[in-house]
Amino acid sequence: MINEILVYVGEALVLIGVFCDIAASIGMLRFPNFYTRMHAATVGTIGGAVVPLIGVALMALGCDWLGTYRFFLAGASIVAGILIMLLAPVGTHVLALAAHRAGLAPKKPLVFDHLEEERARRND
Amino acid sequence: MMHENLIPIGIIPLLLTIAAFIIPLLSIVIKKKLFYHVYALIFSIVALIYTVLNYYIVNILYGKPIAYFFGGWIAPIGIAYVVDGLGSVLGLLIGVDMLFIVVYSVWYMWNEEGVEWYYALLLLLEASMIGIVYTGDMFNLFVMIELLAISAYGLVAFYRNKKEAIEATIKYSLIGATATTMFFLSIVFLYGTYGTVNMADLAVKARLPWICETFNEACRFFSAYSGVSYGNPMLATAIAIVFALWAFTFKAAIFPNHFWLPDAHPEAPTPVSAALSGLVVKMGAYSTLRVLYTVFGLGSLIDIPTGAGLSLRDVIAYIVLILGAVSAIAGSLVMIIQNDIKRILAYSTIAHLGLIFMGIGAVMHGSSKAVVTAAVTAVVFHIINHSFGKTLAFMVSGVYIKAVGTRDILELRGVGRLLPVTSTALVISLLHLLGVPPLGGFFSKLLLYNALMMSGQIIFAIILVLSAAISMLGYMRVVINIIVPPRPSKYIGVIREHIVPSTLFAVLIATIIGIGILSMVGGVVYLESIVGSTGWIDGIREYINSILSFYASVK
Amino acid sequence: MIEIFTLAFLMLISVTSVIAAFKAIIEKDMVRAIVYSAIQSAMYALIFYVLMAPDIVLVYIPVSVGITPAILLFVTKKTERRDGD
Amino acid sequence: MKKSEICVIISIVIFIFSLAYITSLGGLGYLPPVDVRKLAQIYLASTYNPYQPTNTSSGYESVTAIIWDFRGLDTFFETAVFYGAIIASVAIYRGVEISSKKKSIGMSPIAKTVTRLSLILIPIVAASIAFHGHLTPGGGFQAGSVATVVIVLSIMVFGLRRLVQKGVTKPKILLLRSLGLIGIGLTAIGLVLAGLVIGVNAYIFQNQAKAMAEISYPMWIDDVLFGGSLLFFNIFEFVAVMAGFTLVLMLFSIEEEEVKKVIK
Amino acid sequence: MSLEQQVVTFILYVFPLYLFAFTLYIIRALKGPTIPDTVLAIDALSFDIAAFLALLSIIYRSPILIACTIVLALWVYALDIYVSKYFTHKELGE
Amino acid sequence: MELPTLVASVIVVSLYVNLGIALYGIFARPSLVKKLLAITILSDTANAFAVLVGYRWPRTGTPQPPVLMNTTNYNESIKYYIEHAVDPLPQALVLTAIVIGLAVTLFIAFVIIQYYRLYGTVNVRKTATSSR
Amino acid sequence: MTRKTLASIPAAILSFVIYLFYTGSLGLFDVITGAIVAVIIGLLVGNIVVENPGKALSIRRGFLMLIYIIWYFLVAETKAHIDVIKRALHPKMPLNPAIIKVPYNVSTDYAMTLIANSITNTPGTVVVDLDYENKYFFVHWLDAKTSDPLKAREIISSKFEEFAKKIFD
Repeated sequence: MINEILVYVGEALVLIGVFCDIAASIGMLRFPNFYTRMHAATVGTIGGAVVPLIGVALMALGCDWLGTYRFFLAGASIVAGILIMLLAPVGTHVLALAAHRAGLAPKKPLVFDHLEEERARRND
Repeated sequence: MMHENLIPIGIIPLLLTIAAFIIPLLSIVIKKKLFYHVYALIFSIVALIYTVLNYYIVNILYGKPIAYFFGGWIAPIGIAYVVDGLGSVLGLLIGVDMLFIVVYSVWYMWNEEGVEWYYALLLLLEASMIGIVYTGDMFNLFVMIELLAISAYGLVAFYRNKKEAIEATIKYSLIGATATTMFFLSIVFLYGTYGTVNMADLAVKARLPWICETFNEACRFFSAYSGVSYGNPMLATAIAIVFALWAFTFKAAIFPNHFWLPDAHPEAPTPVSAALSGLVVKMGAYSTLRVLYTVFGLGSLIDIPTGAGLSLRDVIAYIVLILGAVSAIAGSLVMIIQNDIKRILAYSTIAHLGLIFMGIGAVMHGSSKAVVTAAVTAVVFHIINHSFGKTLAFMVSGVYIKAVGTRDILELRGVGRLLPVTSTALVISLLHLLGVPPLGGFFSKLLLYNALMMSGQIIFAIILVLSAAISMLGYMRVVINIIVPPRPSKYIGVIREHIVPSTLFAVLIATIIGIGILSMVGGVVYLESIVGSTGWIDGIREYINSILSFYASVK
Repeated sequence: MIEIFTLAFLMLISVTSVIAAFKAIIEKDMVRAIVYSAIQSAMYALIFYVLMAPDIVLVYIPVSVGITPAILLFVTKKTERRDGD
Repeated sequence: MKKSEICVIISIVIFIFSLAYITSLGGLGYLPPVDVRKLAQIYLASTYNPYQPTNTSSGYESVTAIIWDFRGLDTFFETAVFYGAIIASVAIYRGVEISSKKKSIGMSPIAKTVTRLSLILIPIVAASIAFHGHLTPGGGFQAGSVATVVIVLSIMVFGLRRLVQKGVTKPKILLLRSLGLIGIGLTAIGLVLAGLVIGVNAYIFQNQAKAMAEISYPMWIDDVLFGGSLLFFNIFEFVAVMAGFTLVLMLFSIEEEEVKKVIK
Repeated sequence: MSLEQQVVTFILYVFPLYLFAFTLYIIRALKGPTIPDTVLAIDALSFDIAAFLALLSIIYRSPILIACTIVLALWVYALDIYVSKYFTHKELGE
Repeated sequence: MELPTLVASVIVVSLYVNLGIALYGIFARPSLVKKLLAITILSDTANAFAVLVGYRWPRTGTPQPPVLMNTTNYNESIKYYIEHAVDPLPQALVLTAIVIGLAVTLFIAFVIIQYYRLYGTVNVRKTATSSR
Repeated sequence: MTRKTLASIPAAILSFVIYLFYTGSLGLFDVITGAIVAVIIGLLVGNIVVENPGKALSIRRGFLMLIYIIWYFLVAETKAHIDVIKRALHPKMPLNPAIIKVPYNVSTDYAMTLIANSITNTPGTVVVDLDYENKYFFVHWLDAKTSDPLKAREIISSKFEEFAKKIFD
């Protein structure tokens, strides 16, 4: 019984993940510039990777035909999820920082930009 | 068979590598340069002792090829070092020559910065070369070739502030990496079809089903471990040999892949030039010999003649012959117009490697035992002769360079008169390389000529003579420029002979003359008795048997 | 069923690896080329995964996705960015 | 497009097509086969075989077993190749010192904090891969290269000089590297040395007892699969690889000004 | 239907959806147009592939394959760091 | 064509194309860094080839990685293992080859930096024309 | 010395737990190797990672962290995800992006990082840059409802800040 519950919860999480994934990939394609695409990528990493990894961990705990190594599967997935949750935002942040500082990506459309103003003020 | 006897065979490349591993540890503790000179000297002497011991074990104690199994695993499962006459002779050559080179380095690199790294790389170089000639495993050969390559690159780039040295390293390493990758692909093809990477096993598999009739034991033994062939072995062998030859000809600087050598050899520190020209390029020749004679030699499936009368191996042999001939002619022609003394010697190396490859290509389908024996003996003998001769020549050039500070022979005019011992060594080494009768070089060229004539390649035999004749002009120019003119006044009293290189030259001259004398009194016959059977069926049989006998002793 | 999907996955990643390798070689901007080669390496890692070689994936991803681009970026930073004619 | 370039392209196309033709004719056999090659079957069967103690390598992992037991020599010299590359690079950079006087710039504080946290997480993953090299995929080299992430991140995020101030200096790394390599070497000839002492025959790179050499590294320690020499090899290789990568990356990230004081 | 079959069927239904998402990511990664775009797409792609590989290891019944995912996630993060450091600093080792 | 063969041929074709691309990069591109990148692609391709050679498709079920996972009933599990695991030897060879390739790449990278310090460019065409 | 040893304790415990978790087994081998690894890592990086050993060992803070994670996943993330997905799939794609200055008021690095990562991890807001001295985040906001930093702080990060203060300060 406990196996079934674990598997069903896991599957639900994986389903959420797939949905987020597809939405994120569509967003990646449709959004107009790098800065807006970052938000889509966040959907892809948190909703599309961390949530299904936890789901997989739960599923694996329920799949007793996988043998004792299923605990390894579960543990490693959760550690991977934690790592992604820790590292992915930093990756996005440093990329955005680099793109903004070096002017790598077009900023339009952008309503206002406090960072640019701040930088201009500091250079004066 | 007592197995503890065999540890010397397996341990020597390992020992040298571990010796190189320890150097960084020592470099933190000990800053004195003297220590590293002594350290390298000790380990090259140890290596020499072990190579002599191995020569003794293989040729005198047992008189047949000896296999050492790492980890105690039987050959196709584990890696085996199979040392036959050829391997032991070349191993001995490496041991002796590297000792000379290390002694010379002690003098030449006495005050150089970073000498500990230099010796670490030199020890790795020696380990890799001994590993190449001893190994009985295709993939291990690849690893050792890579080790050889990386230490050679590092040594060529040792003078990091010289533009030419870095450019030479770039040329050498970029294409070298491509070539060795191709060799790896060739091993993949071999494994894909034969299901093994062991040389003896490949040799058996390549001779199926013919070998099962004559040597059923080996056939059964190896098919128990690695099955029979998968797929189409003929095509796979062809493509694998093409790839492998690309790598080997690159290492040996044969014609289409020769471009790196005239840059790399002169730009390295002189002892390294001696090692590169004397030994490293020979590893390409040795590997070609091993692959084309022992593994895919006569009687193998690529030796079966097709409709046109030529077998696939004949085509490859012809290609090797032609490439060798082109290298021999081109190397000696370009040598004439050079002014840089080390460049002249480098081009001479290309020419000599061409000769060696012509000897390798002399054996065709249907060659008799006499031809095979003559060819192999000639090739090995020429490798030995050229190795000593070129080592001596480079060492001599190093003395000139250190004395005057230039490599241009026009600026070295007359310097030779100030250094009598060195100049004697130069003349003798050049005569040896040229092949003047009482010296060893003559006999090996004669043997090569003989082998080519015996196998019916008259044109190539003529090319051999032609190449020697052309290269005479180049050697003459060196002698005329350095020794004949009057002594330059500004150097009188400034440059003097140094005791270390002079002694070394005396020893090397003695070696060269000794080889000449020995070959007159039966040395050639002795060499033939040791290496001659490589490539002929009894030699291959003994090579394979070395693995089987272990099996029998375990049972 | 699983075989067909595996095949589709493989096709996707091999085509991507080819395109990425092509772009990495053609591209004149070295930084871009390095990023494309990282894509190509990641795709190879997935091929290794599907070919059931976890050991190789474990060593290949660090080496080819991690260290090689790092080294190439170091080299590019210290030399020049454009691969011009 | 230059003429030479077109020549190159044409020759490459011909080369590739001939290669593909040969493969399609069965140059590699039928791909993929139903059964693995005979040799592979032997490897698979003797990786873990408690019933034949003289014919087994002591681990569940066939690849690690091949790397460090069946074909240990290859891996040893592969380590030597890596060592050679590092030594050659150190030889090019001989005399270059990293000054720790100036302050390093580093990246954004967020990245710094998270990297500090990952200093705990990543070494654990690496250590787990190394210690379980004979049980699960992975081994010394894999673990070492995973641990290199920490080094790369630290160099990039904190700056090289910060690392040097914290005590990660070139001599220390060389020492670590050397110790790892010597460990590998000693493990390789360990049984030979032990055999010399006891008076028993042993092979280089021997792991478990063989027919003529009844001496072996421990396979089991009280019901736990210990892995014999595989475990030692993995740990030493882990240390050696990590130190090697650290050294190389440190050399790479020395600033040009510092280098140009010595070189050229 | 046993639990095992049910899990396998579920993963098989999810599989094409993942492939679809990957295709879109890959298009973005190869199209660019700027370098951060490509890197960001690789980022998202790799993290998603990490989750996907975890699923694959269930369906291939080899739980040990999971070790790969963590490594993938780690190194792709390192790639971000390199690229951004390349663009924001004068030297990579500062 | 059977499905497993199709899988193999898809990979083989892409690998061959990549091999050609890498060779083109090595021989035709002027920048040394680009050549180095092409070499890494080349060696990666060769490695992928080796792994493909070791792949197999068992009669039943899916192939397994060469790691013994189940030892409860030794005879049965080892039989299953031999029947399903892929070939470990090419993987071991590839592992060695990857490390070797990386070592060579590292060294060449150092030499390229040194080349730039001495020549001021990494474009071989430029240095070739300037020296003549 | 004592501070360093103290700092290594929480690091070692954390390492040990994660090691066992990652290995997924409680065998003797894993426990022994885990202990060795934990001690080594704790001694090596303990004083770098842990700023204040007392705080790191506090159970109350750990409990708060757990609550925060649950709340964050169930409420903040879900809302943000739905919002961004809606925008991505909407045919007209309504976007109103801006980079806005958001002040924060916590003292430790860990708290700051927690806020920044929380902001970035919720789709719709990404921290582009930060002013470390004056304590400002510059946040790229997909749907800029206001241009006033204080109001933006109210909408974006005030809740995260509360928790961050409790957990790390």
